[in-house]
Amino acid sequence: MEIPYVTEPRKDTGLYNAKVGIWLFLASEVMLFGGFFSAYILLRVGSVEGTWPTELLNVPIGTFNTLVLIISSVTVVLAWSALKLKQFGRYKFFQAITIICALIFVCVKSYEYRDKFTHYDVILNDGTRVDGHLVEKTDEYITLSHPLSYPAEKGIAYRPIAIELRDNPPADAETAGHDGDAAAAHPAEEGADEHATTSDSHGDGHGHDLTIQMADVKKMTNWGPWANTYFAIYFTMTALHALHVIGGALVIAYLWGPGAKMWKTDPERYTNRIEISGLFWHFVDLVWIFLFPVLYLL
Amino acid sequence: MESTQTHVQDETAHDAHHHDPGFWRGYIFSCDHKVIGIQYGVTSLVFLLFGFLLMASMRWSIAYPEKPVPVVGKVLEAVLGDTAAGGIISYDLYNSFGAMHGTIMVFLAIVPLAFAAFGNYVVPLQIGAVDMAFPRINMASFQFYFIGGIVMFASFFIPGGAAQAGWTSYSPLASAIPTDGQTFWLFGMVFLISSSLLGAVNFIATIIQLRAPGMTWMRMPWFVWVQFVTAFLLLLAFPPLEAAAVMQIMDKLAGTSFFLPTGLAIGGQLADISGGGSPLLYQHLFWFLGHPEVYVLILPAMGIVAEIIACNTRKPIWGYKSLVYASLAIGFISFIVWAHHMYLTGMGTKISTFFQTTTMIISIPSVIILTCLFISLWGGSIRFNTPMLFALAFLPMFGIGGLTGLPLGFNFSDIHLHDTYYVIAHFHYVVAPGTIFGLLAGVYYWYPKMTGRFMSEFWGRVHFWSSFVFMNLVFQPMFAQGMSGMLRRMADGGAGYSIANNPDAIGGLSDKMIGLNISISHAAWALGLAQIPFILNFFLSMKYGKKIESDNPWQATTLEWQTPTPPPHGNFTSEPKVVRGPYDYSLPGAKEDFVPQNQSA
Amino acid sequence: MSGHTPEEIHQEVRRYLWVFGLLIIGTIVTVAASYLDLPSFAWTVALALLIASVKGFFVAGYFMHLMDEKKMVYGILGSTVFFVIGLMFLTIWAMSDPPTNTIYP
Amino acid sequence: MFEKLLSLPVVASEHGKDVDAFIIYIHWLMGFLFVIWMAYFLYVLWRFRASKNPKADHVGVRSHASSWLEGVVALIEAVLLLAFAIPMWAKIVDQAPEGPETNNVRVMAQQFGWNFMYPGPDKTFGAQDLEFVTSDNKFGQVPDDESGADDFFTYNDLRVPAGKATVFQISSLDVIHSFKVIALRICQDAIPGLSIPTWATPLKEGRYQINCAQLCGNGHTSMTLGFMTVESPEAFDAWVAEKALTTAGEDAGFE
Ligand code: HEA
Ligand code: HEA
Ligand code: CUA
Ligand SMILES: [Cu+2]
Repeated sequence: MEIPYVTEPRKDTGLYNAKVGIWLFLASEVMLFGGFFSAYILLRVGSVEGTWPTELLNVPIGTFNTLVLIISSVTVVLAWSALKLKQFGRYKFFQAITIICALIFVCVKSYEYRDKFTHYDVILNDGTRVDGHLVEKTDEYITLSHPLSYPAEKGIAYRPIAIELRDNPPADAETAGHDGDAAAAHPAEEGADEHATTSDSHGDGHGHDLTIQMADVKKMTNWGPWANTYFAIYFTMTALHALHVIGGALVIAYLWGPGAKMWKTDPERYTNRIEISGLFWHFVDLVWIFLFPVLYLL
Repeated sequence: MESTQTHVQDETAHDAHHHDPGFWRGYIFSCDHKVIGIQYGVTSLVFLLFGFLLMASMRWSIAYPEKPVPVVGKVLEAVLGDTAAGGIISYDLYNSFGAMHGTIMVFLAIVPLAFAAFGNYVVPLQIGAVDMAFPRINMASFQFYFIGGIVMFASFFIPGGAAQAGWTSYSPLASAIPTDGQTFWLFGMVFLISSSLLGAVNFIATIIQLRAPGMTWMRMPWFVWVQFVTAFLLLLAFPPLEAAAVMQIMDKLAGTSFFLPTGLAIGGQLADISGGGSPLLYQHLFWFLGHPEVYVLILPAMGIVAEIIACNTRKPIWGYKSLVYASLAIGFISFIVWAHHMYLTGMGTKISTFFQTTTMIISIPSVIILTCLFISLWGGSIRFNTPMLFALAFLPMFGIGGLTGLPLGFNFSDIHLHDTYYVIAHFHYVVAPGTIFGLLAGVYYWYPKMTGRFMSEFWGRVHFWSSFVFMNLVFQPMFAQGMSGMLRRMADGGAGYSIANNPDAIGGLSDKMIGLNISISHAAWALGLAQIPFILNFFLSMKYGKKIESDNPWQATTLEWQTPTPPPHGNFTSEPKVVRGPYDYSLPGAKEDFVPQNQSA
Repeated sequence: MSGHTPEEIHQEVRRYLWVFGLLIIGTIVTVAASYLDLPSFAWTVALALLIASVKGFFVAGYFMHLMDEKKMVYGILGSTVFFVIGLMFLTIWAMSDPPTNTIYP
Repeated sequence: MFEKLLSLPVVASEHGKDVDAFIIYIHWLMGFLFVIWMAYFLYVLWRFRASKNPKADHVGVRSHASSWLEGVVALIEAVLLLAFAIPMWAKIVDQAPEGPETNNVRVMAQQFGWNFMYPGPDKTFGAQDLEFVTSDNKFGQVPDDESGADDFFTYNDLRVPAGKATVFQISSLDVIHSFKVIALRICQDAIPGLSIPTWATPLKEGRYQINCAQLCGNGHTSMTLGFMTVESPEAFDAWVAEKALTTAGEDAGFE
């Protein structure tokens, strides 16, 4: 005997097996991300007033990636309806776009990651803070490009060690630097600059590299997950999401390539598979729709 | 329904290449739910034994702290090295064993046995399905479980040994202990959780989609219902723990501070971490799973007990509908009681009122279930065979365990009882003489279905009575110990807090309480010996057991007994058509005292 | 999915494109809204989540066909939503209720 | 009689008596349920054994007495909840005493011992800040803070006056511990990053064991050196005065 309802729906539920399966699986995924979102809310609400960093991510890039995912989502449904209309070529075309979108998304995401990992945040012995992109790092000194200071009224939006700065109000850019010359900080380049440029008033331009002697450095960290709980949750959630993107893309690519043989033998079932993988894909999109404002905009 | 013709064709086509799947495809990488069920069953029984052995060593340390373990100590030293130097169980090793006893018993022994093994073998048969809805996912589920088990097992042999932060694995301790065993534990858990998720999806889809014609929801055996609820608990409660595990992995490996607060100091120095995390967050995520998990442990056992009681009283289960609704209610409410494990983490009145109220509410469906099972006995014609003995013993044992949950459930009395041996006794009464008895009953009951032979009735009785006596000798005294203030997770069994140790201090443990440790330990080892008849019986009966005379040796009504023994691939020779409820025993006017579900009169 | 006849499918496809347009607009609005100067941070959060929920509704409702799905699926998702809300709400409530919250009183 | 049967240990605080009473009420309920169920159970097993009752009755029990029983259980639980557990908990959690008559101690658990901080004769704690936390200054006492001048510290040696309420502010440096004094019937987890109050009024003078009730590492079993001494108020005040003179200003470096 064969397992029934693999392709045709069962009468009383109106569903075929895999459809039930995928929805159950998505239900557990909802709980998984629900756990992370709870953690996010909790850590954020529980954080000391004013220490939760905001606006450190690049909004245009994030928006771009959001659009990429939305496009891929619509091509998935279009591909499925093409199959329903028995237009295999159209299906192939749309699903190819989906896969390309997935690739773009992952590439952009890894660019963003790299950008954060090379972003260093340095606290000097006198309490001054400087951050910028790593140019060079040796045992004696560290060189940062596009060094950045936060406009005073925004305060220091985050603290690598929460207690570190309790008694050190954010250093004004003028007084920054320990021997006065090198550390004059400069306006933002990426990330924070969306809002910052207007309020920024010092510095005469970009591209100055800043070299700091290690002897002056009290504490130094890059913007990895260890930098603060914001980055911790940012990296964890987006990495998990990216894994879902990769997983989904692999399945879709498999069905597009070698798995497409089934179209000849059992088109109904093949179409169902596309629907199932599509449901997963939309879910991944859905998660991003929430992740984007929560991590990038708020 | 498609035309029957295709089915017939399929069948022959199938027979052709399923005739001899060979050893690997047939037993190791099989997709057949029955084989997977047996794989789960054997693996989890082995882990049950292993969990017991860990505990047996711990009980030595509790009874005779810092004395070398006779015989076994040499082995431990040879295998584990310094932590067992001189054959003495060090505190580190005790903590490893404690954490792993809990983990292995819960996640590697009882859940796989109760849910995956019995569920896999019995559920598709009972609903008249040919297999699980997704056989290959089913196989993957077992493989994940197996890998998870190996990861957990391997962690004993790495430097530093296995996890030492208890089965609850609270942060920051989990991040602070020096062994990598914790990392193994976390990765092992990720595998086990994934395995359970796959299993849960499969079970629910199977029960929703593959019920045979006529098998309406209210005609399902109650066992299927509880497996259904259990699957939902696993499906929805495990993912938050997976999230917690991932975050704890990040804390350990990526230097994040999800669960590490600002100002954390290790060895007096402020730790070099970003801080800003919350240790309580971990506890919430853990117990969000933790509480539903305990119902995962108990519901399948209750289901088995109900099946056996119905069959061996020769009358229907009393209040089938109440049972169904009570189990659904337990499932729902179990998600909102979790913080009763956290009363003493500093809870205000409002929130603890909420949680203790829900805790009291959830005890009502348990009372209903137990009441229904008790009342089912009335008017029966009770056969006292081995499965029935275990099933009957389940009732008062679960009763004791459940009732002692009440003083824990009220926050005010929990102040005194929290983290004492009273808690240990409470939950062991539900999981050990409770669940384990239920599961053993199931083993004795379905063994003939799996092998075509009975297990020895005589040795079954020996096993039952000795287990029953020793179980109670182990756990009953723990209530007294806990009440008098003995704390759990003490490698020396509380000797450090005894009057003997601090003669001038008030409130120490009396010699009598400390002395009980020794008798408990002896009872625990005897309990282990009492399993030898079972293990022998289990293996020898496959060859020498009494052959069954019919496919329905217990004269039961449910569908698993209406197939050949053991059931062939595809389970049924012809598709069963269900025409009645699950427990039509002693139906007035029927020829025999049982009417199978697919028989019209 | 309502039906399988070619016309119905064509109609579906048109609907997908509409939804696609709405989602794009939604994204732009989300970003734009984050630049608005709202009276308080709570408003910003509420607005952002509102827009995200609307977008989510469209994805789930139309791309995932939840608008006319079978009862069983609603049942599964309904209980899931209940539990996620329980998880979030109760944890947050519990964490905001302890007698003291800071490290030094 | 029930105390003995339950082997409840000595109780030495006001609310501790309530805890015990409450535990006893619940056990009455449990015992009652257990006994009637067991009686019923054994009777049924005997009466309906197959040899005596070869033919089972398809319907079984026809009455609905069981619903009543379930209702009664629910009712009793509700009473226990509303009349005892909730108000009593509210009392110990929300109504921590304040004012000059209350004694205050801060507790900082660490692996594997207890640090205590006393406000000294002026009854006010000095400022504390995480920034100053070192292995010599576990409480992060801010140097040069005036009200902190007479604060002093002890390790594993907790003293409180008898007959007066003492509020403990419980926290931890490293991992979670749990501050438990069995005879006072208090227990509170010590959680790093949080400071959580609990309080009790000890009644009997004497030396009490402080237990760590939460697995806190491999030294958990041996974290048994903390003691709490309940003294007469006079003796306590004298001790505080002396301590403030001799050790205040010194850092809390122990071990
Ligand atoms: C299968 C497992 C299982 C089950 C079913 C239960 C059931 C219950 N548990 Fe238990 N519990 C655990 C497993 C379980 N528990 C574990 C493992 C822990 C410890 C975890 C750890 O910290 O490591 C724990 C800990 C635990 C605590 C935390 C204690 C602490 O740490 O301080 C609490 C507190 O509320 C609690 C309460 C309850 C309650 C109210 C029930 C109720 O659901 C019980 C309802 C049942 C009844 C009320 C019985 C009804 C029966 C009758 C009325 C008939 C009587 C008949 C006869 C006696 C013949 N449990
Ligand atoms: C399902 C869960 C489960 C089960 C079944 C058990 C079973 C037992 N447990 Fe355990 N236990 C826990 C879960 C469980 N435990 C947990 C979660 C903890 C807390 C851990 C922590 O603190 O973090 C704990 C802690 C714990 C402690 C306290 C340790 C401490 O706090 O320091 C003790 C002490 O006596 C103990 C004893 C026992 C005993 C005597 C049994 C006995 O009942 C064992 C009976 C089993 C057998 C006798 C084996 C039978 C074997 C077979 C039938 C094999 C057949 C094999 C084949 C056919 C191949 N357990
Ligand atoms: Cu400190 Cu246990
Ligand atoms: Cu619980």
